[in-house]
Amino acid sequence: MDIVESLDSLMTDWLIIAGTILAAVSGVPGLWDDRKGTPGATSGERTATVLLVVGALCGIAGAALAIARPSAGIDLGWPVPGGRFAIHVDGISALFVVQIFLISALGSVYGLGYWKQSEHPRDGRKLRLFYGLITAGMTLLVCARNTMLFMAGWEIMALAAFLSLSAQDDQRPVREVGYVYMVATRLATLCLIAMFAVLSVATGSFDFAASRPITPGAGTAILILAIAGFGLKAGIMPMHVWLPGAHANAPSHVSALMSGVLIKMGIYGLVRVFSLFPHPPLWWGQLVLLFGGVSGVLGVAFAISQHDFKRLLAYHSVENIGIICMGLGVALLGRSLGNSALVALGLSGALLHVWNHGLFKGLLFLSAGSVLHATHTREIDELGGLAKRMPWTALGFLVGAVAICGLPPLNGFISELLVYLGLFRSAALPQGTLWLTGALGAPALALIGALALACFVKVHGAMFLGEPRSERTAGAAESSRFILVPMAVLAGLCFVVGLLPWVVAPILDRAVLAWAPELAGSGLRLMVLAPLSWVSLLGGLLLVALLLGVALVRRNLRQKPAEKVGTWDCGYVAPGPTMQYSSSSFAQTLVGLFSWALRPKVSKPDTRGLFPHPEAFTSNVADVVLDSILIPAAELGSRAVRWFRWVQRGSMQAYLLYILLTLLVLFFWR
Amino acid sequence: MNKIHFTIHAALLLAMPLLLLGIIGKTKAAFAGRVGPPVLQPYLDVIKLLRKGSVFSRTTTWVFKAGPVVGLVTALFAAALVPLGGHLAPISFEGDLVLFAYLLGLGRFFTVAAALDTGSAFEGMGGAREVTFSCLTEPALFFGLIVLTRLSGSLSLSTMIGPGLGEAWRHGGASLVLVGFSLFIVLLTESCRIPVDDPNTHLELTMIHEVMVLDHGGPALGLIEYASALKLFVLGSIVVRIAIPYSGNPWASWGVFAGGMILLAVLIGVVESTMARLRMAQVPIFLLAACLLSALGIVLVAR
Amino acid sequence: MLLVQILIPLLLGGLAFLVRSNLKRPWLLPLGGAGHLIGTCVVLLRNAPVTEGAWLGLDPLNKVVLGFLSLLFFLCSVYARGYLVLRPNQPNRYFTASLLAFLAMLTLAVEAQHLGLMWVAIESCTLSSAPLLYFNQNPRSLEATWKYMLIGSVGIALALLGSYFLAYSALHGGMSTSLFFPDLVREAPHLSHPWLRSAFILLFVGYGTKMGLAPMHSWKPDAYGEAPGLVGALLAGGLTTAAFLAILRFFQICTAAHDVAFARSMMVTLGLFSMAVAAVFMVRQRDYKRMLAYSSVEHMGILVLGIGIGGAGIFGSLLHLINNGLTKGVLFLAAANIHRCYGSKRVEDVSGAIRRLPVTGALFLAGFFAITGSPPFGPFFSEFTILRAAVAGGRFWVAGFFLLMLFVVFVGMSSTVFAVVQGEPSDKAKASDYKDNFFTVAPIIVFLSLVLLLGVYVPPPLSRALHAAAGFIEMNP
Amino acid sequence: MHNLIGPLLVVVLLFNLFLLGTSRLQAVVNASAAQGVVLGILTLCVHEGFSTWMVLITIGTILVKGVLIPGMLLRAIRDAAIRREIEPFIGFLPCLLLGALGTGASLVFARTLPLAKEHVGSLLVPAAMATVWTGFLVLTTRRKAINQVVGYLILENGIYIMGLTLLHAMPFMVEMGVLLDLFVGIFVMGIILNHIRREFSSLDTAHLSALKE
Repeated sequence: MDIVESLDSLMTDWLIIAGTILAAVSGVPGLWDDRKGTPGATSGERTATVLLVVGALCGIAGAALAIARPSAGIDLGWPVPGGRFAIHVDGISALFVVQIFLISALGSVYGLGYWKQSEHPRDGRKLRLFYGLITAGMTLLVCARNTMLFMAGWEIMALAAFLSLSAQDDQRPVREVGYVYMVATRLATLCLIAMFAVLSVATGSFDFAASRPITPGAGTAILILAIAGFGLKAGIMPMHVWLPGAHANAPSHVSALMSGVLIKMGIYGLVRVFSLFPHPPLWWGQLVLLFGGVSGVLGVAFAISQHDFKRLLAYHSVENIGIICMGLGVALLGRSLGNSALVALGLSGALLHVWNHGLFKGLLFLSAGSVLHATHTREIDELGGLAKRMPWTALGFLVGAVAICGLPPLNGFISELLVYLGLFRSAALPQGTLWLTGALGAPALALIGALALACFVKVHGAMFLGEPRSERTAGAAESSRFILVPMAVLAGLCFVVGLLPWVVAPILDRAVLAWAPELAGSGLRLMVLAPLSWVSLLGGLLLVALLLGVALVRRNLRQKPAEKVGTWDCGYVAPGPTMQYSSSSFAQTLVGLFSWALRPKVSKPDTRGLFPHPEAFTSNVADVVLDSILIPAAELGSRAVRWFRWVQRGSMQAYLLYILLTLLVLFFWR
Repeated sequence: MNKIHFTIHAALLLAMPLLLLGIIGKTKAAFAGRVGPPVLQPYLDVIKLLRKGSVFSRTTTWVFKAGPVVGLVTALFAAALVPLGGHLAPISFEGDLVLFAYLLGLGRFFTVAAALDTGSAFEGMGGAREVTFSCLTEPALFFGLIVLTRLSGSLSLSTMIGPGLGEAWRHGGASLVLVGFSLFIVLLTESCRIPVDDPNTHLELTMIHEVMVLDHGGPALGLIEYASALKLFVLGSIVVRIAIPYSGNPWASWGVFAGGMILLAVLIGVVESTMARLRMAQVPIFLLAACLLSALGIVLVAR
Repeated sequence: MLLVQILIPLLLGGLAFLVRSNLKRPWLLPLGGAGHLIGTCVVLLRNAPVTEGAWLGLDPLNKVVLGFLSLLFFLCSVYARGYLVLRPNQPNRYFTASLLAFLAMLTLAVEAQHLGLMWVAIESCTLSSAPLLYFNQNPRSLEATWKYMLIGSVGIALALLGSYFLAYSALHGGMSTSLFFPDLVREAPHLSHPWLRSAFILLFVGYGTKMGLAPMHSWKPDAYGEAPGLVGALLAGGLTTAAFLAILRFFQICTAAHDVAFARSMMVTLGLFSMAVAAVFMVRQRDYKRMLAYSSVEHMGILVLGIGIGGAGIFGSLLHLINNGLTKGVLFLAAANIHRCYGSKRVEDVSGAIRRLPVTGALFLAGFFAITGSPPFGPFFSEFTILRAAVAGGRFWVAGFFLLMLFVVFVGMSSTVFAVVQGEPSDKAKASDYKDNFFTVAPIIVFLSLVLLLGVYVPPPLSRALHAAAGFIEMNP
Repeated sequence: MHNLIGPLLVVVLLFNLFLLGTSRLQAVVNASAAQGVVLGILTLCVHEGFSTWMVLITIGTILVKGVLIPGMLLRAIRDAAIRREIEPFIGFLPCLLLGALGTGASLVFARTLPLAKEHVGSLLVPAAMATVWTGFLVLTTRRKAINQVVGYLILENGIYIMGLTLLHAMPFMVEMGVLLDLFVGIFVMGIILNHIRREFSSLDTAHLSALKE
């Protein structure tokens, strides 16, 4: 029995490692593909997908084993300074591993239809190579127990993501967002390097383990650096600056991977680092909760004002990261107070939302990509009526939209429910004024939910319902099955998690125990803490009731066939597609309500007089942090810096003078 | 015993919502010095609609047909979660309040989507207003729920506004008054009443809910009418319960509840008759006031 | 044996004058490089200790440096063959001979166990590198050579003055007047401290000029900008290393004399200052070869910073010496290929390198990521070690400033590198007949593989050697 | 012989000031040559006793510093047909003042360093410092390339003087100073200067400032 068990736990790690390696090399065979490409899929494309899918199956199998029983871990020497090849898959890591491999494999299949070698002869091979490397880097980092190994995985992921998102580097906007991404990710890396330096000095080891208690000073430094570093990657407002542009301009399956999985690596990092602090100060949780609330509300507010549907989805990532951070904040509060229910609810909510966001945001980006592939435009106001032309894509997007709004009976509701429960429970806490944190958090989350609903009703309606608003939309056709099947899988999973939440509860329990081992004795289980069986039951009933209702309507319609007419439109004689309510007008009031943060640039038409000229109303919202603060500041900085350039003036006499002055200064200093 | 109460609960859900509409209509007629339609007129209207045939726009898809169904089903489920008159709701568990709010959200999603499906500017406009204003009512509702949680220590609606509410009035009365007011505003907004919306206006540009369903007719419109009456009933039941926290004899409490609901309908009628509709731009301010009222409720509880 | 290693390149350099064919002569370079590399392997394996009173000898410190330099030169010499063949019309007699002489003098400087001999050798390195800089024989390269020579000479003169001061400090201490390093270290506790300090200032400024520490760096952008890329690689990886080795030797003497605090703070200050100056000049740098020169200034700063911080920083610094040298090899050689193809080193004229030259472009990009300290490339680990040493020493401001500068440098450098690498190549570049070939690409690939290797696997012998060297400098064997 | 050291060093210092104050290139080169000759004699004076080695060094110093390099510079001046340093970065008078100031400062500075007993009271160290300072001044203030070379020569004369303090103890050090002269003299001055003249037909460093940011 012992042998079997140890074999089993060994398998866990090696399965995941095998998956990682397969993912890493998946793009390599395709490098020798013919550049021109044949009309069908090349062998390289197929190989890449097959390798990645097989790797993903290995990895998911390994993670499943790890959830059943924690892995034995691998600990090999790694002769670089501070390095050990230490891999261990605990409940938290397993959760992330599953998500990484799932979305990545589906994205790879999607790529067969979306980014065909024959359509992208110049960058197809490159993209597939780096796509695999992103996957491998992420797996490595979530399994790493050594901080140096973590950094290696982190940077492989970051660089490979840069190279894949700038696949079409001949386009100027792609280059620009690539640069912003790279600068942001480097800042994150530097913060993390600093954090790990402090951590390793504080604990005396390079591992993710608090072998000795961390002093409060070091703890504060670690918290600030972790929020800065991981927050930059996760896209916590106001460190989200790279995210909208990058997600919008990357190929859609890369966007799905980045938004669905990659930014969660920041969350993973936060979770992992926080796990090292058994007694964090109270303000940590409040701070994280505050960051979460701000990201959530402002993220969705920015999303509503966007005209580019991929950019809109990107801002929703900021929002969802906010929700995840709120959960994390509740968990931290719970840990400070020793309140295990809060810890369990908050962390489970956060982690489940990580999963859910991967599912529905992946689905949304894939659907968006399908639309982009068919219409070649990202402008929402050029679309419309696609539900008739691309019914499956429309359905996929609808499922994603309902899920991301956190509506029952889909998965988004479950994780938001857990976070809500955590917030409500903390609002019921007896301590002083601490409960106010939760009391403000819950309405904030409600606001986020309502705003998200407004946004997704709008974008779904404007893209898929009504009449086409432009020529290219009118001619769109449904995408190939390579594109549709991954979407169907994700949509199905949204339903599974939403309807059968008790399946994931034990997985979350294990993750919570891995995070806060002190809960081991308390016997708290998520099934007890949260009404998951009720939700499951009601969700099922709701679904049945809806289907029943639809069936009744259909029967009724069969009996009394409906008359087909034009839209009534209050008696207009010839309502045209351009008269439809556009997404900009739909959002106008809300953008106005949030204009204090969004700072929209509005040009109002001047329609005075008897015969006004044709005018157009436009409203544009740039990213306030990036475009109004950071870029001008960088501009100023670079001008200031260039002022110093006169020292290198080409005159040798000046150069020699510098040497002389250095000597004099040093002699005086002596 | 519970079975009987649940049956009463279900019966009230079927019978009472449309009655409230009738009472509101009667009250308004009385204020206008008219006789007005009979109190049961809304029932007749809905039955008439259900018997009619359907007319669909060529622009629409299945979403348009699904909208009314989803709206009604979600309203029914939400209604099953709400305790009426202090009695245990048929479905209640810790955290049902979130499900309650989000079920209404799901209904809203599909109602608005169905409106957008017609491709008409008017319906899009109505949808935009609906979701915009709900962004403000939602936090108000949750502020109120937080106050109730804080007072009752529970996360289930049946406990929060259950038998213990009377006790809560004793030490959190001020907060409850504020929350009651706030929820009343939420109620007026969500069920498209003056001063936010006017269900009887003839100008599409000023409508919210009614303009969304302009293209719906026949059975679909019947479902919508019933669903919105149900929503009024459900939200109203919370307001009534907060206002009249009677829990003595279980049978008497049913009577008190029903009487309270009728009073509420009369009150709404009075409000509708005596107030003017707000300009659209002022509605957010009105709703913000609701948020602030319930937030103030939190502050008072904190004290 | 050590002498032979110096003589072989010298002889081959002499031979360069005899070979007539401009195309065959470059073969002498890989030959010399290979011979030198073999010689290095032999002497490293023999592991002979320094004998008393020997002018040449291998101690833990210069063993590391010698091995690294030999490898660097060999790879550059292979590249040089490919490069010179591409330019058949440019006479390369002096170039070849000087390159081999440069190798000989560099080896001498590294192996020297005598203060005077080392100084002479470094001076000779400077002199023999002048024809290398002037290879293109145009006004710009002439100006660069002139500046390099004059500033370098002033630096080396200061180093001589410093050597006199050090000798005087020994004289004043009344000690034996031997200027052999082992003797100096042994007698160090008796050295006169005021003289020692002054000597260290002069030596630091003098050799720091050769190393290119700010503000004595001003020759660097000109020299690296105008010289062929391979010369840049050799100067940035070779000559600066020799100068750094010299500084390390004097640092060791200061440590032995128990008067090192001042030297340390000086090194930290100038190290950070170099980084800052480099950062200033790398923001919006329009000339990618000058950018590399400033990057070299930055990394020289990191090297002395690591030494100044002490502790694990010394190990980090030595590791960084190797990492930086190898990565500079990647960058300079790749930049040279790009320069060859596009005929310009201005960013305005160069774009889409990765499309026009897929291998070189990719290597340039990878080299950029490596030099800016991306894990899993080697420089990350050395920089992290230095950072951690700063944190462990409680020098949080130093650590913070270090990171800030790394960030600014990254921001500046990346905009230049991305502009070169990304985008659509110009028509002129498309028409250029330059193509990547084995000799111009293989050395770069080897360089990059080594950099990557040092990031994923520091061979234990190397690690031991570095630890030994660090211990040697810190005087705790 | 020892008595002569002081006066000779004073002569060296005077030459320093002369170099700082004059604009005629020929005079500058001549003065540096003369300084080199004085240094040669100084070597002989510092050394106690008489040895062939010393004489050889003396002769070598005089030849290199007093004849060879100045000769080359004079030829370059003739070829380039330039006579004067017209506009130095700092005027001649301020330069002189700075030179004098530096000489004073060197005296003070030398006090802070403990001297070996045989050098106590000797001017060698301050004179060395002052000459180095002068060299730097010439290097940083003059525009003509020739003048910069002269500045470098002076700088290095100062170092030579410093080397004289070690003449007894470590004779090898002094040879090194001469070596430096030889190498740099031949390379920098001979070849590069020639190239510069051919390339720019001028020896003004203004032409040599194309490489800048």
